[in-house]
Amino acid sequence: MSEHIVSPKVYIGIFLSLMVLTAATVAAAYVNLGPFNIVIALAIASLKATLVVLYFMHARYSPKRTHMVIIAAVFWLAIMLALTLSDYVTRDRDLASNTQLTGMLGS
Amino acid sequence: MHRTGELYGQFETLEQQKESAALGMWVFLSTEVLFFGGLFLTYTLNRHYYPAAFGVGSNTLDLKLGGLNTVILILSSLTMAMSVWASSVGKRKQTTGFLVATLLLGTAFLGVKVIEYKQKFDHHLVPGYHFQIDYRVQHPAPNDDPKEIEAEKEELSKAFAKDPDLNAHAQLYFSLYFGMTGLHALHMIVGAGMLVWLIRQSMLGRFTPTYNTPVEMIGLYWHFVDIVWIYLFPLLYLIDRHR
Amino acid sequence: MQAQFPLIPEQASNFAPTVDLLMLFIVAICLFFAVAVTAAVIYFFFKYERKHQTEIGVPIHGDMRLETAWIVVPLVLAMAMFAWGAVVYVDFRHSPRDTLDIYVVGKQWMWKVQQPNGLKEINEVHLPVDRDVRLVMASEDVIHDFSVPAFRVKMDVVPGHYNTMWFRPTKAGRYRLYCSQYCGTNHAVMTGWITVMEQSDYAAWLSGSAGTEANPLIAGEKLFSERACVTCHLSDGKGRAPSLNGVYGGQVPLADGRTVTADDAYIRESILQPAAKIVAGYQPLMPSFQGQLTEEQITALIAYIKSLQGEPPPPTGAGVVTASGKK
Amino acid sequence: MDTPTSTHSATAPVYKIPEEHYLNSSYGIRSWLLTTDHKRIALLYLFSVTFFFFVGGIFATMIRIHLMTPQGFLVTPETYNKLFTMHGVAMIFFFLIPSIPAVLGNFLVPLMIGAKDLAFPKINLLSWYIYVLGGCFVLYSFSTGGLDTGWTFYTPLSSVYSNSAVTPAVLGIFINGFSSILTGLNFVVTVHTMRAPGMTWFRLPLFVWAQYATSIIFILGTPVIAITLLLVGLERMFHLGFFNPALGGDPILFQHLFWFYSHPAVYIMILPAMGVISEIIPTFARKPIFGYSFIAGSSIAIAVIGFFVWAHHMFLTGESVYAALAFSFLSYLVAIPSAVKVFNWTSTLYKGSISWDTPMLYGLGFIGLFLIGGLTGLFLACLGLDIHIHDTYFVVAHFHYIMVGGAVMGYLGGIHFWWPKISGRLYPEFLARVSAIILFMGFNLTFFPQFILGYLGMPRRYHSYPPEFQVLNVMSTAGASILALGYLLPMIYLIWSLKYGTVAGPNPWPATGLEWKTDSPPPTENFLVTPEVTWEPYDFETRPDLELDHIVAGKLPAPAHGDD
Ligand code: HEA
Ligand code: HEA
Ligand code: HEC
Ligand code: CUA
Ligand SMILES: [Cu+2]
Repeated sequence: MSEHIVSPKVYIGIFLSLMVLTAATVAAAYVNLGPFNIVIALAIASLKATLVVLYFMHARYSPKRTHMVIIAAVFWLAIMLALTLSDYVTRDRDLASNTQLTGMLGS
Repeated sequence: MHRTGELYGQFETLEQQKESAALGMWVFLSTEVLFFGGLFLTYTLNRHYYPAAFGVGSNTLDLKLGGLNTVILILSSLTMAMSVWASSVGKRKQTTGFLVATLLLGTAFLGVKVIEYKQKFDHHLVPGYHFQIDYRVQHPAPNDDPKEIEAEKEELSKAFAKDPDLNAHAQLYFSLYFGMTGLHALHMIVGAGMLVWLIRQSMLGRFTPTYNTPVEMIGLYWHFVDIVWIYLFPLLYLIDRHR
Repeated sequence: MQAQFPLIPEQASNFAPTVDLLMLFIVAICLFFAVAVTAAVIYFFFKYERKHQTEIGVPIHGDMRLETAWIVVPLVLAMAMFAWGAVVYVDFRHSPRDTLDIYVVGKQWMWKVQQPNGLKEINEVHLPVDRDVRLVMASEDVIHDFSVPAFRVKMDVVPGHYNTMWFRPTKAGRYRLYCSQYCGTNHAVMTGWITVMEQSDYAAWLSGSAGTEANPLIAGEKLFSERACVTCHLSDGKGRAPSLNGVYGGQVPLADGRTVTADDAYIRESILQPAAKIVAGYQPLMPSFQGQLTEEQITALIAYIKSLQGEPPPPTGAGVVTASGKK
Repeated sequence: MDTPTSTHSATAPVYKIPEEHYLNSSYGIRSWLLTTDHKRIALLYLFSVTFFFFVGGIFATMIRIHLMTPQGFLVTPETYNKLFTMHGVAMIFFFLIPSIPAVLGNFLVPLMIGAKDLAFPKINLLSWYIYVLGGCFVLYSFSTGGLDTGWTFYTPLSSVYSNSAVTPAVLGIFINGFSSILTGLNFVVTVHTMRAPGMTWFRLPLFVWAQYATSIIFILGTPVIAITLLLVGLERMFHLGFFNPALGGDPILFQHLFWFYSHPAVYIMILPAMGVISEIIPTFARKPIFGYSFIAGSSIAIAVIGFFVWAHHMFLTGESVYAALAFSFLSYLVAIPSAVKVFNWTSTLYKGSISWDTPMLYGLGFIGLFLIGGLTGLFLACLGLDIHIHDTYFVVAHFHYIMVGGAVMGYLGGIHFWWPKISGRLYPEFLARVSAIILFMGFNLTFFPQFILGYLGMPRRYHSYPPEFQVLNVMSTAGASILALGYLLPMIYLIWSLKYGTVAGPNPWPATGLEWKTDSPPPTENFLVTPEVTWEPYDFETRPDLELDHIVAGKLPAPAHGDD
């Protein structure tokens, strides 16, 4: 596969970007952005992961077949998370603590 | 199947052998994605249910140690990548050197993890019958900073106000913390074992520019383990730092 | 009640005819495909049976039009089945306003039911006919499922969640209630009865007028089955609880090794605080009837139990604790 | 049905077993336990899955005997619960999931694509050892306290309340998962990189396509059940709360994770059987399969869409109404590729030259029973109807029709079809036909009454039932005893044929696949020279090597009636 040899310079460049992104993610965590904190954290993590996959793991220089495997893995993970959570976010609210029922529990 | 030199008998060419190994490794990693995926889903749902408990739990983690470990692990990915490079241009000594560096960094990561686990154990934050989220503020150690304890106390009482069942829910956080980092550490240990084998092979001069498949394959694995940590770090350590 | 070999259960709620019709619709579609394919296969088998050892079939590789047809036609029919099913389901999941709310708690292995006025029942539900009923359900331990085939309804009862379902009984009578979600050892006996009564009877029953009888023995016998004592205390000893035949006046060995004499006080305590003295070889399954029986009713029950003087059968029932180590 | 055209006519040439082949190339127990030959590993699997089939079958027999009377007269409730749980676990995880992939797939995938072995022979052997290790854990659980959670392991029953040996069982299934994953990985890589020259993707036998699709599920689904059951084990051992509501966990989450794997897993069980049928039908109809690319594509479509439908097992858990609508819709969608397959198989028979050999009888049985099983899946996928039939015997009948009527019939059909290749000898044809028919009858008698029971409302997993259900239950039990006979017969005559069967020769049927171009049994390295593929799949027309005289059925002088 990777007859392509990546030069150490690229590796060091990627390493430095990863360091910067790590610092960024910590810094962002200290700012209150409400629900966007998690979005930013995940976005930065995904960016980092992409860099690792493309360069450290040579995916950029790999055959299509490898790309398909990567896409499949991410896609299947997405199915699992998205469809499961789709159940939870569209649920009728539980009748929370229905006093009559909680009274019956354990009696 | 018999092996002739570097070529295993079921293959016709070295090229075919290398392609198969690479595809096999990627396919294996895709399995791993879903393996960790189950834990990530459990994490997501519970964090959605119990934000207060997850925030409190996350804030008990030591960000300095976590950050240090992130740096160590990314650095080890770099050295791993460098050893793949060195082996593919035939620099035998450097290959070995970078592999040894990777192994050392990996061990350092595990060492830091042990320190972190020990802390959690001392603070009764290991899930089980002794779990107690406010153990540390109830029983501060003599060298604890009283201000820090005060702040933590306040944070805890606010959280308890939001979530009366905080202890149970924080225990869920820690079950996931130990589950996810433990599984990750297990992968590191397996990786370290493979590195030891690689270092030996490399010292014996087994790898050449035409045949460095094992270095590449174990490299892929090592980077994958790094990626898992890249997600674990913000998800576990950085939930609620902006208090 | 019905024909000797019924193919469908009794229809006793608003959902029953709807679900049965839906069933027939799907049966029709499926029967069409099943018969068509099977007939074609069998026909081809005979018609094109090999006649020469070495002959080959006509090489036909495929046909786009046919492929399209047999993708599109089933797709359309499938969507029809989906849509109809969806309509019924959405109706079932959204209870109408102004329902009669009954509270149900599932617990290994019994149903505890509470009527709107606080009256409690076990493994029994009394309902008025032609009223929208909503069940609000919770579980104390594992997942159960409240299922009434004659109504064509069921819903899981999940610990940590509150599920509801609704229906409208349309026919007075007694119908079986099952636990449909596997919940451990006695899942199969976590059953009971739904009694659908005319509205006026139901009102009378609720206000308690149905419970009183002149003769305590007869009243006791009635209570014994109404309050579901019989579901556990089978007279042949095969139930989850000891048979009460011949218990009164005898010596009862207890789980903690003591023995007690079964007198009025003991029976009384067994009904009100069953956990106080556990009969040897049985699990503490019996619910407390404290607050659910009037003093009069307890006396009636004791009178009835006194009258059970048959030979006590050996305890072979489900409640018998067998050795099984927790792993 | 005694056609004059059966393959064993007196004029057939007399063959001899080759001097050296994979079975006699080396001897001794070590040469088997340390083998990396995919064909020997296939046989190792054959023995082990058969063992688990009999274990599961014995439990099934006890279930059926117990249910002859309403009170149940064989065992206590605890034991009954253990019986059906262990029956389900043994049959699903240790018999049906590995059956076709690990036995026939292992044996055939390299042969069919013209390779010397799988890409990773050592990993292949490792898979078998992992399977055995997992099996040992599960057998340990069965024999020390049993398992009474249902094969679905629903929490919190499994993680908190059950008193049986749950932990070793979930660990066993966890371990076994890696066996599946590695097998899938091996197949995917092999199909990608080991094909012989000329073996393009669209010349692959449909069985290989089916194995490929199955492998996708192995690889992307199995890890999820592994981690889920590991969590259940941890929850039990360390009193954690992932799925325990008393500690804040959510039991419904467990069901999502479980079915994310276990619904696709039902396609792991059926896809390979469909692959077998796609080989048998063109071979015994002697004509190319109708709509090759549709059958190949529908395998992939089933594997992919199969991952989108899992929550149809959860319609009545209080699942969100919107999610239920989506999952029901998608369940109907996944039925379409199965429909495509059924119609294409049927069309392949049209104007064929059909023989009534045993594998074809299984093929016929498969179509009929899978049809009923699949179509009743449409009842269950229907939201409104599932309210009534969920968790009743209707479900039990549905999945036995597909899994026993479909998948097991496919497996047996495949075993018969490739038996000459595996053993070098033919089985006794008459006995084989008889037992196929016994199986078919016994099967229907066992499971058809259960549809009615289910609609009448008999819940599943009941050790006792109301008396009005007795008649149908007795019918079912009677059927099961016929079924058991039907399984026993092949066991006997297949073993008998190992020694006394007629020598088959390389291509007895004849069939078009590459696996038939080498000796029976094949040599260890499969092909003495790497084959080159120049023909299209299932093409009987341009294959002089098959020694058919190319009379096209019905076109040339046929005795009695011709067609058209
Ligand atoms: C090999 C195993 C296998 C297979 C292939 C299937 C295939 C299908 N299954 Fe089944 N199923 C099980 C094994 C299997 N199932 C098991 C084990 C359970 C119970 C688990 C447990 O709880 O223990 C179960 C339970 C189950 C349920 C849950 C029931 C409940 O608990 O309430 C549902 C609901 O949707 C369902 C649906 C389907 C559907 C739609 C298909 C479809 O894929 C079927 C597609 C096939 C066809 C439709 C036939 C061919 C088509 C035609 C001839 C054309 C006509 C078609 C149309 C008009 C669309 N199955
Ligand atoms: C591959 C899967 C598979 C297979 C092949 C079978 C095969 C059979 N199953 Fe199974 N079954 C399941 C998968 C399978 N089952 C699952 C997943 C469940 C759900 C479990 C749960 O609820 O958790 C289930 C549940 C289940 C039930 C419902 C239990 C309940 O809900 O209470 C019943 C009841 O009849 C049953 C019967 C049978 C029978 C009679 C066979 C027969 O086909 C078996 C025939 C085989 C043999 C008999 C063995 C071979 C023959 C011999 C050894 C000859 C000698 C033997 C004798 C003379 C007796 N099964
Ligand atoms: C859910 C099952 C259940 C129900 C319903 C039930 N019981 Fe019991 N009962 C038990 C079990 C189990 C025991 C034995 C263990 C114990 O002593 O608590 C028992 C014990 C008893 C005893 C003592 C028996 C002896 O042999 O000494 C009496 C008396 C009794 N029950 C009466 C009743 C009456 C009256 C009712 C109805 C109003 C009733 N029970 C309903 C399960 C039940
Ligand atoms: Cu409760 Cu089954
Ligand atoms: Cu399914």
